[in-house]
Order: sequence, then structure tokens, then C-alpha cells
Amino acid sequence: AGSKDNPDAKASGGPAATTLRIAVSSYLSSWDQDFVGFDLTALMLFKNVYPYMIDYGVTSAGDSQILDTANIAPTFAESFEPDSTQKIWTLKLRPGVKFASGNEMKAADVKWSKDRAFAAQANVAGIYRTIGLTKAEQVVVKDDYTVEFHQEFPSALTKQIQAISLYVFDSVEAKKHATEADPWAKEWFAKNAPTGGYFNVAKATQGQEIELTANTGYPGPDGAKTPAIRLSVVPAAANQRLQLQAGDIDIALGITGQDLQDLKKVEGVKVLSAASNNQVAIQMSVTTAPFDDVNVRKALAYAVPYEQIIKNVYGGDARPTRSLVPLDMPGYAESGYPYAYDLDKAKQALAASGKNAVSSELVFEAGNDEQQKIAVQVQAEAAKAGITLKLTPLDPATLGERRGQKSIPLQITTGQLWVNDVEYMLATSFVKGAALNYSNYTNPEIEQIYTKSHTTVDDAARKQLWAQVQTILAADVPWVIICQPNFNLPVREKVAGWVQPMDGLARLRYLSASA
Amino acid sequence: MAEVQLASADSVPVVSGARDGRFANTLIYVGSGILVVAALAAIFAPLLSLWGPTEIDPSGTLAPPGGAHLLGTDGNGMDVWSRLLHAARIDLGIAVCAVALAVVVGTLLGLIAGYLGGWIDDVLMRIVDIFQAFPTFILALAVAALLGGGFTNLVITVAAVNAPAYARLVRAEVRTLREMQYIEAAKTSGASTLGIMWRHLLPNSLTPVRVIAPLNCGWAMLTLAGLSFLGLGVTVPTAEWGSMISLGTSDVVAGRWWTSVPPGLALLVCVLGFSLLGEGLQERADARRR
Amino acid sequence: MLQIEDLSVVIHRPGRQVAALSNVSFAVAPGEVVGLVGESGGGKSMVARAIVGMLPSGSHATGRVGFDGDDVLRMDVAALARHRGRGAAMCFQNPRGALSPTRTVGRQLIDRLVTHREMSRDRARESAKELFAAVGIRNPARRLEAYPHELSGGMAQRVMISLATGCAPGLLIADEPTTGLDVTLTREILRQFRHAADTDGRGVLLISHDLASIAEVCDRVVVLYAGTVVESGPATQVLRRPAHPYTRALLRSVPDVGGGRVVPTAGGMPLLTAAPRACPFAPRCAHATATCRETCPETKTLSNGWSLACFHPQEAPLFDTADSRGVPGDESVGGPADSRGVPGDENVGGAAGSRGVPGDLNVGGAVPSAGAGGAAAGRVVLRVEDAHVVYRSRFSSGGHHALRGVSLELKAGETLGVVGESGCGKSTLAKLIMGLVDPSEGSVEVAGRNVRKLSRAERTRAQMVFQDPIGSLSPRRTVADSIAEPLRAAKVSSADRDKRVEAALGRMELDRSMLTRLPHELSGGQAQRIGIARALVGRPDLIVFDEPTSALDVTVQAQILDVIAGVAADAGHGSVFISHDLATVRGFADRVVVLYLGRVVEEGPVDEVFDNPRHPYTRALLGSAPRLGENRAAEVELVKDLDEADAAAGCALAARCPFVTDTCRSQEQILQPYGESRAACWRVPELPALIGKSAS
Amino acid sequence: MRILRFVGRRLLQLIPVLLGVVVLTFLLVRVLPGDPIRSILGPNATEADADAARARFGLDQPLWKQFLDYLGGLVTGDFGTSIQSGAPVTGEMALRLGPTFELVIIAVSIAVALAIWLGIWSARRADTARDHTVRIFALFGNSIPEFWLGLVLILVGYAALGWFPAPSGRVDPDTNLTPLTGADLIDALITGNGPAISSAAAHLVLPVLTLVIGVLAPLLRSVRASALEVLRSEAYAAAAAHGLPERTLLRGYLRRATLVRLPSLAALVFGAALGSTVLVEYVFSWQGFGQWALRGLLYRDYPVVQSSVLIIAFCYVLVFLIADVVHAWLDPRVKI
Ligand SMILES: Nc1ncnc2c1ncn2[C@@H]1O[C@H](COP(=O)(O)OP(=O)(O)OP(=O)(O)O)[C@@H](O)[C@H]1O
Ligand SMILES: Nc1ncnc2c1ncn2[C@@H]1O[C@H](COP(=O)(O)OP(=O)(O)OP(=O)(O)O)[C@@H](O)[C@H]1O
Ligand SMILES: [Mg+2]
Ligand SMILES: [Mg+2]
Repeated sequence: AGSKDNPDAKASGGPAATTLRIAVSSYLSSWDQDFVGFDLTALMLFKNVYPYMIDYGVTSAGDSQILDTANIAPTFAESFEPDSTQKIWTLKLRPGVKFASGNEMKAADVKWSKDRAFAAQANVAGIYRTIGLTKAEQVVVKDDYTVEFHQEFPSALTKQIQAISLYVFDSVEAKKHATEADPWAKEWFAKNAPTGGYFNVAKATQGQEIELTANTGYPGPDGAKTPAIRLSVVPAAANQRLQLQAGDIDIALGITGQDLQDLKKVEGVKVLSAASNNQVAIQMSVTTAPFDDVNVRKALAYAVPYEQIIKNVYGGDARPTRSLVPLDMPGYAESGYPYAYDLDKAKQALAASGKNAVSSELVFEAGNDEQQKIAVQVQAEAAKAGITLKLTPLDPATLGERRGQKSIPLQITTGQLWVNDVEYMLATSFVKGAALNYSNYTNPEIEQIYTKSHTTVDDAARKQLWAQVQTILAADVPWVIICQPNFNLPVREKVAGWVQPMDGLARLRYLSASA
Repeated sequence: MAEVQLASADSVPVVSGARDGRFANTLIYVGSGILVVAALAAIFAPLLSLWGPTEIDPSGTLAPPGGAHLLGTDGNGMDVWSRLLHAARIDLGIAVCAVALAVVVGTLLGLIAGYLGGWIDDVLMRIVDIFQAFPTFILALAVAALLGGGFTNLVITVAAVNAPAYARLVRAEVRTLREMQYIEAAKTSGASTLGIMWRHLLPNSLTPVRVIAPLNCGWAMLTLAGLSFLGLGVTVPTAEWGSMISLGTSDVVAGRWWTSVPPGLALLVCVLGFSLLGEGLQERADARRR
Repeated sequence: MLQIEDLSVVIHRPGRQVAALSNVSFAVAPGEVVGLVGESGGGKSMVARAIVGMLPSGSHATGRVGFDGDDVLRMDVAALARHRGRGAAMCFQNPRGALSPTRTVGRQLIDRLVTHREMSRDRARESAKELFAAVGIRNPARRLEAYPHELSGGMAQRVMISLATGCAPGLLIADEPTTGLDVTLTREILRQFRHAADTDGRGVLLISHDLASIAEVCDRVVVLYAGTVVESGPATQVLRRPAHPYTRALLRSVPDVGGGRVVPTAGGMPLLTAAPRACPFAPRCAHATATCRETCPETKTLSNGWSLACFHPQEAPLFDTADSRGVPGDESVGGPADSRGVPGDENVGGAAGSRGVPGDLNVGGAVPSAGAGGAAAGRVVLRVEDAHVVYRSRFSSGGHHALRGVSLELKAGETLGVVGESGCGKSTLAKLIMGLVDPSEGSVEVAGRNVRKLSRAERTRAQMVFQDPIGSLSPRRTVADSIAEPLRAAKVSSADRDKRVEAALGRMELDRSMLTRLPHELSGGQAQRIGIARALVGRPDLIVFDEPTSALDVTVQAQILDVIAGVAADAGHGSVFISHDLATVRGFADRVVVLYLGRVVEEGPVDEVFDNPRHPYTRALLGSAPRLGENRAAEVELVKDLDEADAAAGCALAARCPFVTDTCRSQEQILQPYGESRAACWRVPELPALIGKSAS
Repeated sequence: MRILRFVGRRLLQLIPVLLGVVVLTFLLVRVLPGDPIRSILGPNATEADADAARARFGLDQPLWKQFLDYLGGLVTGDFGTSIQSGAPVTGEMALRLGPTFELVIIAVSIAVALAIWLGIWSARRADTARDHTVRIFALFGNSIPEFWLGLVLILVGYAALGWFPAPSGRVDPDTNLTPLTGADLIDALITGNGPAISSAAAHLVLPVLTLVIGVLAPLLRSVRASALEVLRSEAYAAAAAHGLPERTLLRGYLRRATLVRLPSLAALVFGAALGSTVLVEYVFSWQGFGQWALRGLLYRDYPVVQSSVLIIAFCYVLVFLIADVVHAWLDPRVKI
């Protein structure tokens, strides 16, 4: 079916059999990673077309390959090592890495790229703060192939943070487009794909399609296996599914829920499955009534139908978790979350708070089917326990605004930590002012542990700390932790080499298609 | 004396050959019949279904029709039949209320603009122009984003989208009517401006409105469904056909027709009911005009 | 050529059935003009449609419509296509409506020529110009490019005639070709048909409800009543010495410029559901006997083609004497009480009659003969001084100067007639008086107060009766509501209101049951009575009648005129009676004003103006007004149609006046007294001589 | 000449309307809850970062100043810079308009043509079974939500029958079509790219069909009613009574007279279709204007929302103007 019958495809030679066709749900908002462009499609593409100096390695988990966040290796760089103080990190570039313009990647490019990131005061500048990089001056060019990063303090997270931030532009080319009014060539960056990564953008039809071709000039290990990839934007999941079934696409990145279960049975299609560290939770704002009362939080924790959600929303394809620390993260302990679905206990807990009925809004992302289904299931059960929930789907802008204001009493969050470490988790989610701390949760003990963890390197000692953390969180219940759904990806049978990204951003270089 | 049947209307178009209006009546009867059934289903929804519209059957989702669920369950484990019936309340309710609101607002504007004319007309009609030129869905999306997805707000949204058309319709009608002799007669009989607008223009200018309004109710339901499809209609899990359809689209692809085909058909049939009624009224009005 | 035999047409509709024609027989020979007359709904158009084979859907026709040996009713599609246009071509009732609005008239004519005369389009173009010229269209080359809406009514009718003749038909059918046209034009148009018969040898079937106007041109006349032929024969015979009571009633309903009043016949025509089993006119006939109500009279041929369907032919002269026309004739004694014998009588007018309102409008005694009375010297109810009205056009500057310096004065008890051709500003004058338009110059006072400063209640001191009887009633208000409107404005209490409404209704001799009806349930005549009741109910100082009868059927018109005569004679108020038809004014106006292009060209006591016209325009109008039983040539003929005459400087009539001199073209004419009347023409003293010269 | 003056006058009348739309949209997007900036910054951004970003887009200015800047930009044809993409809106919009216009114009043209043909056909057979069938079918089409219909057509035309290409774009990328206007069929025709022509046409079929089915009914109803009115008019009867042949009647007396009332309805339908393509675009992965505007709205990309509303409003009023001109041209009675 489909375009295979299309005579035109034959007339023009058709797509090379080796071209991988991938459906995504939306087009990237911009090619400029510093100033704008912060959606998942964009981040995924950036991973494949920007030259990142270091990246995660690959390890196998069960019968699937996954990215190994513990093992970060240089890719476009030759090496990235700290000095003895752990404060100065030296990046040595690999000679012979070329941008599409023919310019060789030099230290000046790295410097300019990072200067630009600091100037943008956006994404990268924000994450760099966690490792003590706040000013452009902290990035120092030593020679043409050597750059030093001078951190304010040593950090266990440096490699992890740099793995997601150390990308480099062709500064010589970019500067040609800089103007007085636009010193960072924003306009040019927004419209022109960067070059030098594993793939080059051969063609991009705004909103519709992107064609990637392998960068054959890449001198490092693990070059792209597929010569060409075509990403097409197919917003409707049903549509992606039809095309996958018909063989008109090879990989569908926008399929969730029940469809995945169905596709497992479809001939010619396989569903790659891997455990993930994707956490699904309901964050309760501990500073907003009624969830400022720990008993109300407990009541909700007892009222959520965990098993039913796993069954109804994920088709059973999710792991129940018993801690706010994700499964697979070092330090995970079952005791971290002693709550299970039990309406009687929920009622008791509510009674303990002195109320017999509470109500609140439950916020989730508009257009996110999974979250919507969870919300529906939670609403139905919570109502039985006396907790009335008003479902409030919010569009990205409103959600962003309200999250910024920290004014959401109850919200569903899904996501994975880019760094598989409790310290990072605390830093992003549980300390005062942390960006993802939508619960507005603060606890002096946690703050103490967090500070202590900076300087604790001993594994056992850290584990000790993490156990403490989980005991505290179990008592305070800032989140209802629901489950960790497995990562599932429906692909055509010929697709091979998929590496499950722990950050959710596909590394397309590993993919290949057997004829 | 031979009796001959003259060439029928088919081959020889004839002057003022009034149609027999039987088809118009059929349309009206079928249309209103559908709507009456839908309205009854909406009113008696709780009696006609065993499950609540948002009640989750813990035994599982996507159960096929039969057994405990007449039309199976949807992706949330809710009873499709019950939701189908309860949705009629929302859909018909919003459509009818919204159109009623649009008619009231539009008619008043059109009446004032059409009869008073001059700068008032210019200003009002430019405002109407602005609203009409405003893209329907963006207007709807904006109102939905601004006010949220509740019943009242959806009524306002859909009414805002439709009111300009009525303003134009009524204004055009009033502008012809105000040249009529009976308006002059009323003036010479000392009727006040308000009296003329209220007693003479309003009842007569509503004739085309009566025909358009049912058709419009159908379109309003479609608009509502479209909004739900974009996630801007009623919030889940409120039973509403548009949102049921859009939640069930992937199910159809998988062959689980029961989650979205029934609401799709219900929507189609109700919109059709309104359309038939409107078409019938139109035809009857045409026949009367002749 | 045309031989209709026993033609009956029944139209079936769900829920009702109409016997439109019953056993109609007559013939038309080449070169002959046959008039088909009768009231609205009599079936005249149905006959025309039967001849071209275009009966409405659901019609069942029996009998024979013979045309050159074939039967139209039995023609197949191809034969019909050949017959239409070439065999018989029809001129439609409403020429503007019958011309396709989106195609130039030239192309419409060329289409006909190409189809029926097998001409090439170029050749047809040339012929088209000739045809246009032949029907009196000036500048035909330019007019070919005109769209119908750009044409005046007269012009459109000429085009329609040229379209019909363009088909080169054997028989030309003209369905009410002059309805809605001015008197001056009517003559001209009718002459075209006579011409078609005389020079081209076509047969012409001329359909009209207006006997007087077709009297001149017809060779023979067929009178239809309720779908039956009641009388037919040579025009002179039927129109001067009619024997059938209906024909006589019809003729006496026609107002006459010569003076005297119309004699109304009560009731309305029944709407038949089946071929009549009795004389259809019996319910309205004064001579009806039991026989008439039980059996259908046979059509008897009396002499040279004169035939009649009546048991009681009348032979008395139509009018006793010329000036005693006001005295009721024998047939006018109103409807007999029982007309329920008419099966399925659905006609609302008929229903009113059948309710047996005795002598629906008794003409006699109560009302003094108007012309004679003269105005009682009452208070002044209306004073218009040097009024100008300019209609501004919406976008461009300038506008239409509809009234130019009109001055009038009217006392209570007096009736002022206003006459003039269409478009001369009569309605504008009425609106001006009613305060519906503002004068751009000059002033209007009603009962001594400037109309622009009147309060809502005071506005009702002047009332108006409109041209379109049904259209002037609010479609969704009941009759009671409509009549009460002025009372409501005057803040009369509701109990009082009801009483006065009923009284007004009673004065119009309408039944109480009317009160709850809606306008569409009324017949034209009833609606106009309601309109008059509304005007009367507030006891106004002034009533303005704007062509109150021109939309009505002949016999109904006579009834309404009679009512108005009664109302106008009331001393409590003054009346302004506007009409394009001079004859209707003569009956009861005290004074008359002749308007031409927004100016008063002549003014004076009614008899003086009519019997002794001064201004050439008045003379022309009077000359073209048809008079039954007289064949007069007009003394003065205007040379162009009104819409072609431009009012530049000087006398407005200059472009059309046969007596025009350079002085006329340069000098504005003002009203000057000549005898009892005043006229705006400096040549009045010379005119009799001039007319004499041109006549000889 | 007169027509020019008419157009000129109407264009002048558009100014207050468009200005009203501009003001309304400007205020509306700012009144809406939601922060346009947060979503481009990432979760780690501080308030200071957000302020810096706001300053970059001039959103820190007082409202009146922002408005004047925006107006100033509009006058020079500058619609501002998209907050989401950082690229000038003008360019993006140009890219997105082509596909949508292609879809809507083709669909409405086909619907109008079909409505004219079917409407007249149906009117000439008024009150026969065939007439009723056509009308009922049109009503059916009009009663199905477009997104639902689109899905059904995809299921049938693509998944089951395989007659049409995958609903994942507007033209097969392997045809190497050079984009010029964004309307792929037009581009293919201009560049004479044969395979692209057929591919673009094949991709158009289902979405166009969806729109056509959706909008046909009102057009058909209108044409049929006017055709009936003409057929029953005295004018038509007069022409028929004069024995004019069928063809002349149809061409000279029926068609044009029937069409006089259509233009304004067609304009209305065009406007509605333009407004509702967002659904069809979504279902057929047709990345046009609607999808772009919708995304702009969801992310509160002020310049994008402002300009998309303005453009749609402009098209709308322009189409109405065109409709009036066409009407005046069709109907000699119209005074302009
Ligand atoms: N299409 C039709 N359907 C039903 N009845 C009709 C139709 N056309 C005419 N009639 C009826 O047939 C009768 C004769 O009508 P016709 O039009 O011939 O009258 P007419 O003498 O021409 O009247 P007018 O002076 O008003 O033109 C009337 O009673 C009328 O109601
Ligand atoms: N509202 C108006 N705007 C512009 N011109 C008008 C308006 N009303 C009337 N006229 C013009 O003024 C002139 C006088 O019109 P009016 O209606 O008074 O004529 P009339 O004598 O009553 O004619 P008729 O016998 O046809 O009713 C006509 O040429 C008419 O076209
Ligand atoms: Mg007639
Ligand atoms: Mg008039």
C-alpha cells in the first residue's frame, strides 16, 4: 500500500532503500539552540546535527541497547579531562573535524559557541550554573585545539552537564552573518541548520520534512550508520500508525498508549521496548492549600489507583515504583514511598487532616494523551476518597507561566533526569528554588544532605545519604509517584541498531536498515 | 373530450409552479423527529444507562460491546453508551444556547444598525466586520484559552463566532423592510422609533433567522466538535461527542470502532437533523415566497 | 387561426383544486385584435398560457386549443417548441419582470431572431435595430446594449413587444400590456398592437382588466368571469351595449373623466374548485333568479358573432343619462344574502360578500355628489408653501429634485385631487405632507403647525392611505392592532381604543371577525378598507390618499372609490387624493392640482380643469384618458416619453410640448390665473387656435 | 473606471476593519494567560534570564510602545520576529500561506463548480427523487466533522485501497521539487517538474475532497434555490414561451441569472474554509498556515498570532471585495 504503488516514486528513482523514514509529531521550532528552540524535536535533532564534544556511551540492558549515562566519552573531541582540583577541565579538540563550509573546528569556535550561550542567558547558561560556570571568561582558549573550562567549584556532574551542553558552531561562518544589531547572528542561526555533527541537514521544508545525510567527514568513532534519514512531521498519531503499518515510514516517534500494544501484533512491525527512567508523578504544591497539609497529601497518595493506571494507561507496560528516586538510579530503596492504593486509608488520612472533603485543580499538559488518561483515572478514584479534582489541561505557554509562578497546586509531571544521580535529582527537584521543584518543597534536612553530597564522593556514604533522603520524602510526600513506564518504540522490522536514549533524545547515528 | 395531462414541470419549466411542499414537510418531520429523539435521550440519559458517564469500570478498558456495556468501554474504561447519551446534553445544550445567544445579540445589532443607519450603522457594522473577519478557530481558541473550557464559556465562544452572521442577515432584512409601506404607515400613525423597531421590524426581520438558526445549530455542533478535537472544548472526562471522537481516533484505526464511531454517528445524525429541519424550513419559506 | 373549443383547465394542488377555466371557446383570426377582459383571477392569463402550452404543473386541460389545425394541448415537445414563438408569442404582464435581468435586451431580441428567423447574429443585430425603431424606441443601437433594469416601464413594454414580434408569430398574445403605464403611454402601446394586426396581418389577443383602454383597438371582445366566457362579440356591441349583467357591472365600475361616479358592484369573484353548475355571477347579480342559481346558462349566439351566457340579458342603456351616473343602476343593488351556493368559495373577498353585508357599499343618498358641493369655508388644515424636495444620492453629490416649489392650501371638508404621470412627484408630495421627507426649502403646516415640529401624538393629526393595501399593513400585526396604531400614539386608553377601532371598522362595513386576522388573510379590497379605517380612527385633520385604488381590481376599485368618496366628503377633515388616473379624481375632488416633474402646472376647481383645461399638459393627459363609448383623438399629443424629457431651464414640458417656442425653452413658467383656474403656461390664450390648426 | 472607484472606496473601508483586527488581536494575545518567553528558555532559567529574553523581544516595553513598534513594522511590511523560532515572521508566513491557499482555493473552486453544476442539474429536476438524493447527500457531507471525514478518507483511500499517497506531506520529497511559492502544485507546474506535478496532485486529492464535501451543501443549496427561482421566474418563462432552444435558455437565461447571488456565499465559505483548515491540515499532516497559527497561539508567539490573524482577516475582506466585484460584474442591476 501507500507510496510503494506510487509510480512517481519510481520515476524519480524513489527513496534509496537505505533511507530511513521517521515520523515525528512536530517540526522543530528553531535551529538556534541558544536563543530559542527548546522543544523535544529540536533537542533530538540538535543531538544529531550539532557536533557535541562528548556524549554518552552505549551499554546493554537486557536485550536492548541503552545509552550509558555513567560512561561519557569524547566524540568530536579528543579528550575532556579535569585537573586535580576537579575545577579546571581541559577540552582537547580532534584535529580534522570539519564543518560543511570546510572550516576546521578550532578552539576559537568552542570559545565563541560558549560565549554565545552565556550571552543568550537561556538553556545552556542555566544548566552551566549547576557546575559553577556563569561567565564567558571562565572558558579560556589555550591553543588552537585546547580550551579550558574554569569552574567555580568542583562538581561530580561536570561530565554529565557538559555532555548535554558542549556543542560547537562554525564561528567563522557564523560571524559573517553577525551584524551590529545582531552580534550573535540570531536570524541566520534560526533559519540555517548547524553543520559538523553526525548528520548534515540536506534539505528542510519548514514544518514538513527534514532530510539528513550522514556526515562522512566525521573522524571519530561510531559514525552514522545510515547514509540518509528522512524525518517527516505527522502530527496525528493514528496517521503515524497507519503509515508504519503500511511500511511508508520505518520509525514512528509519536505513538503512545494502546497503539503500542496493538502494534506489537502487527506483521512487519516490531516494538522496541526498554526499561526507562521516565518518572510519572503528581507533584503537590506543599505551600498551597489543601496540599500544605501532609495528611491531605497522604490521602491523595492512598487514593491514586496505581495498578489500574499501569493497566489502563500503559497497557501494563510500566514498572511500579516505590520511591521518588527512580528505579535503576543508584540508591533506590523500596521504602521511599510506602503508599499504595487504599481508599480506606485515604479517607482516614483525610480525616486526620481535619477535613472530610477537599478540592483542587489537577493540571496536566493539554494534548498529552497519557497525562490526560492518568488525570481521568486519578480524578475518578480521588473523588471516592473525598478529594474533588477539577481537571485543567494547560497549553504550553500557560503551563510555563504558571510553573514559573509556582502556583499550581497539583500537576502531573512526566520526564527523565538527564543525570542518573540523586544529587542531580535533589538539585533539580527537591531543594529550595530548584527549577523542577514544582512542589515548592523545602526541608532543611534535605538541604543539608544536598550540601553534604557535593563533597561526598564515597559511594557507600552517598548511598547512606540517599537512604536518608528517601525516608524524609516518604514522610513528607511532596509527590505521588505513579510509575516508570517502559520506553517503547514501534519500528519496521528491518530497522536495527536502535539505542534507547536515557535522555529521550534519539541518537540516529546508531540506526541502520537491513534491506 | 379527451383529457390530457400536460407536459409536467420536468420538461417544461413553468411559471410559478408551486411545489407541493410535501418534501419540505418530510424534511421538517424527519429533522425534528431526530432532534426530539436526541433531546429525549439527553433528558432521560440517567434512566437509560446503567453506568455514570464518567464512571470507570475497574474491570478494564476498551471492552467490546456486549456484556455489561451495551457499546463497550472506552480507553478510560468508561461506558460508551452512557457517555453517548449524556453527551447529547452538552452538545445539544451548547449548540442551542450558543445559537440562541448569537441570534439575540446579532439580531439586536442588526436591528439597530439597519434601522438607525448613518454613523451608528457604520460603526456597528465595522465591529461586526472585525469579528467576522477574525478567523473562527483562532477566536474560539482565544476565548477558550481566556475563559477555559466550561459550558458557559463554550456557549460564549460559539455565539461570538456566529453572531456577526445574524447581525448582517437582520440588518440586510431591516434595510429592505424599512422601505416598506407598512413602516411608513406606522410612522404616519405616530409610532415611535423604538415601537417601529420592536413591533414592526423585529417580528418581520426574523423570518430568515428562523430558517438559518437550525442550520446554524448544526454548524455550532461541528465547531464544538472541532474545538474538542483540538483539545479546547469541554475538559475530559466530560462526555461530549467531539472529544469522544477525537479520543477514539486511534481506536478506529485498530478496528475498535465502538469508541468513536457511535459518537461520530450521533453527531452526524444530530447535525443532519438540524440541517434537514433548516432545509425544510427554507424550502417552505421559498414556497411561501412564491 | 386560433380556435379554442370547450377549453377547461383544472389545477390540482395538494389540499385544493382550482377550476381556472371552464368550457371556454372563442377564436382569433389573422389581422384581428381580440380583447379578453375580466377581473383578476378570471382566467385570462390561463387562456394565454394554454395557447402557448405552458399551463402550470398539476393542470388538467380538456377541450381543444386549435392552432392552424393542430391542437396545442396534444403537441409533443418538439411540436410545442416549434409552436412557441413562431406560432404564438406572448407579451407578458409585467414587462420588466419578464425580461431576463442579466442579459442585454439586444441579445434577448437577437436570440429570438436567430431562433425563429434563422438569421445570423450579425444580420439579427441589424433587424433588431429595425424592430426597436418600429416599436418607437429612440436610439435603438444604444438601447440594444441596455439591461432591462435600465429601461423605464414604457420602454420595457416596447422591448417586450419587439421580442414577441421578433419571433414572427402568427398570433401575438399580450397579457395586460399596459397595466402600470401612464395614460399617455397606454395609448401609444396599444396602438402598437393594432399596428401589428393591420400591417403584419397577425392575430392579436389583447388581455386586459381595463375595458376602457382596450375599447379603442379591439375588433372583438371576450369577457371572462370565473373561468367562463360570459359574453363575447364585436367590441362596439359588447362595450357599448352589453347585455350580460357582469359586463355591465364591469363597465360601470370604470371611472370616467367625463364626470359622474362609478357604480360599484358588491362582492367578489368566487374561486371555483370545479366547473360551475350554475351561473357564477349569480350571487352578485341583481337579476338573478332561482334558475340562475341552479343551472348554468347556455352560450347563445345573438347576432353577428355576439354571444352571451345569461338567462336575463339586459337591454337598458348602461347609464341612464350622462350626468345621472351617480344614481344607482338596477344591477348595483348589492349581493343577495346567500351566495353560499358557490361551491368551495375560498375567495376572501367573496367571503365578505357572502357574509351578506347588505349593499356592501350603498352608493346612494348618504353621500352628496361631490363635484357639486364646493368647499365649505372651514379652517385651513394643510398649507404647503414653496416646498422643494431633493433626494440626495448616497455617494455622489447632487441628487434628484423631486418637488420644485409646490404651494397648496386645503381647508377642512375640502378634497384636493393631485394628478400627474408616474414619477412626477405625487408620492413625494404625500410624504412631504406626512413629514416623512423634509423639504429642502419651503414649509409644510398641518392644522397650523409645522410638520417638522410635531410631537408623536400630533403626527397622527394627518393620516395617509397607501397605494399597496396589503403592503401597508404590518404582516405580523393583527388588523385590530394596525387600526389602533394612531390611537396608541395618541395615548388613548385601551378600552376606548377597542371601541373606536370597532367603530371605524363598522364604518368600513367590515365584520368584527376581521379584527383578529393578519394582513395576508385579507383580500386587497378588505385590506384597503382597513387602511382607510386606520386613517380615520384618530379623527384626523387631514387624510392623504396616495393612489389608494391603483393596485386593486376594477370592481373592487369601484367599491373602494365609493368608500373614499364617503370619507372625503366628511367635513371634519381635509383630504388630498393622489392619482395618476384623472378619471378617479373627477368623481369627488373639489379642486385639482396637475403636477409635472415636481411642479404644479395647472390648478383649479375640478370641473373647470377637466372641462376646460388650459395647460397643454393637462390637455394631453385628458386627451389620452380612455373614455368608453367614445373614440376621440387627443387634441394634444406629447412627443416623447416622460423619462426622455429632461427638465433643463425654462418650461419643464418644453421638450415634449408640441407648441414649444424658444421663449418656453428659456423662460421659467409660473402659475397665472386663467379664468377660475391657474396654469403655468404663457401660451394658454393662443392654444385653442393652435390646436384647431393642428387638428385640421 | 467606475469599478476602480468602487474598489478604491471599498479598500478604504477595509482600513478601519483591519486596524480594528490589529488592535483587537494585539490586546487579545496579551490578555490571554500564558507566558511566551518561558517555553524558549528551558526549566533552569532564572527570572533574570526571562527578563533578558523579554527585553530581546521588546516585551519589557510599555504596551503602547509595543503597539506603536508593531504598527510601525506593519507599515514597512515587517511582521516582527517569531518568539519560538527567532526568525522573521514574514518569511515563515510566506512559506506557510502557499500550502493552505493551494488547498483552500482548489477545494472551494471545485466545490463552487460542483455546486453550480449540481445545483442547476438538481433545480431542473426539482422535486424528483434524483434531486432529493443529491440534496440529502450534500447535507450528509455537511454534517460530518471534517477531521472525522478526513480520517475515514485516509482509512479508505490510503490504508485500504492504497490509491493515494501517505498523508504525511504535500509532495514526494524525491521529486526534488524546487519550492517557490510554497504551493507545491503551482511550483511543480512552474518548474515543469512532471513527477512533482502528479505527486502534488495525488497528495491534494484527499484533503481537497474532505473540504469539498464539507462545504458543498450550503453552496449547492444556494445555487439550487436561485436556479429554481430563475426557472420559475417570469423572465425565464417568457424566454421559454418564445420557443428559445434549450441550450440558449441554459446559457443565456439560466446560468448567469442563477449565479448572481453565489459570490458572497462563496466568499463566506472561503473564509470559513480558511478558518477551519487547521483541522484538515492536522489530519493530513499538511503543514500549512493553520497549523502554524495554532502552534503560535498555543505558545503565545505574539508576532505569529498577530500576523496570522491579520492575514486571515485581510484575505477574508479581500475575498469579500472580490466577491462584490464579481457580483457587480454578474449582475448588471448592482450599483457600484
Ligand atoms: N400556478 C397556479 N396554481 C394554482 N392556481 C393557479 C395558478 N395560476 C393561476 N391559478 C388560478 O387560476 C385562476 C385564473 O388565474 P389567471 O392568472 O388566469 O387569472 P387572470 O385573469 O390572469 O388574473 P390577473 O388579472 O390577476 O392576471 C385563478 O383563480 C388563480 O388563482
Ligand atoms: N427615496 C428616493 N430617493 C431618490 N429618488 C427618489 C426617491 N423616491 C422617489 N424618487 C424619485 O423622485 C421622483 C418622484 O417620485 P414619486 O415617488 O414622488 O413619484 P410618483 O409621482 O408618486 O410616481 P408613481 O406614480 O410612479 O408612484 C421620481 O423620479 C423618483 O424616481
Ligand atoms: Mg393574469
Ligand atoms: Mg407614487
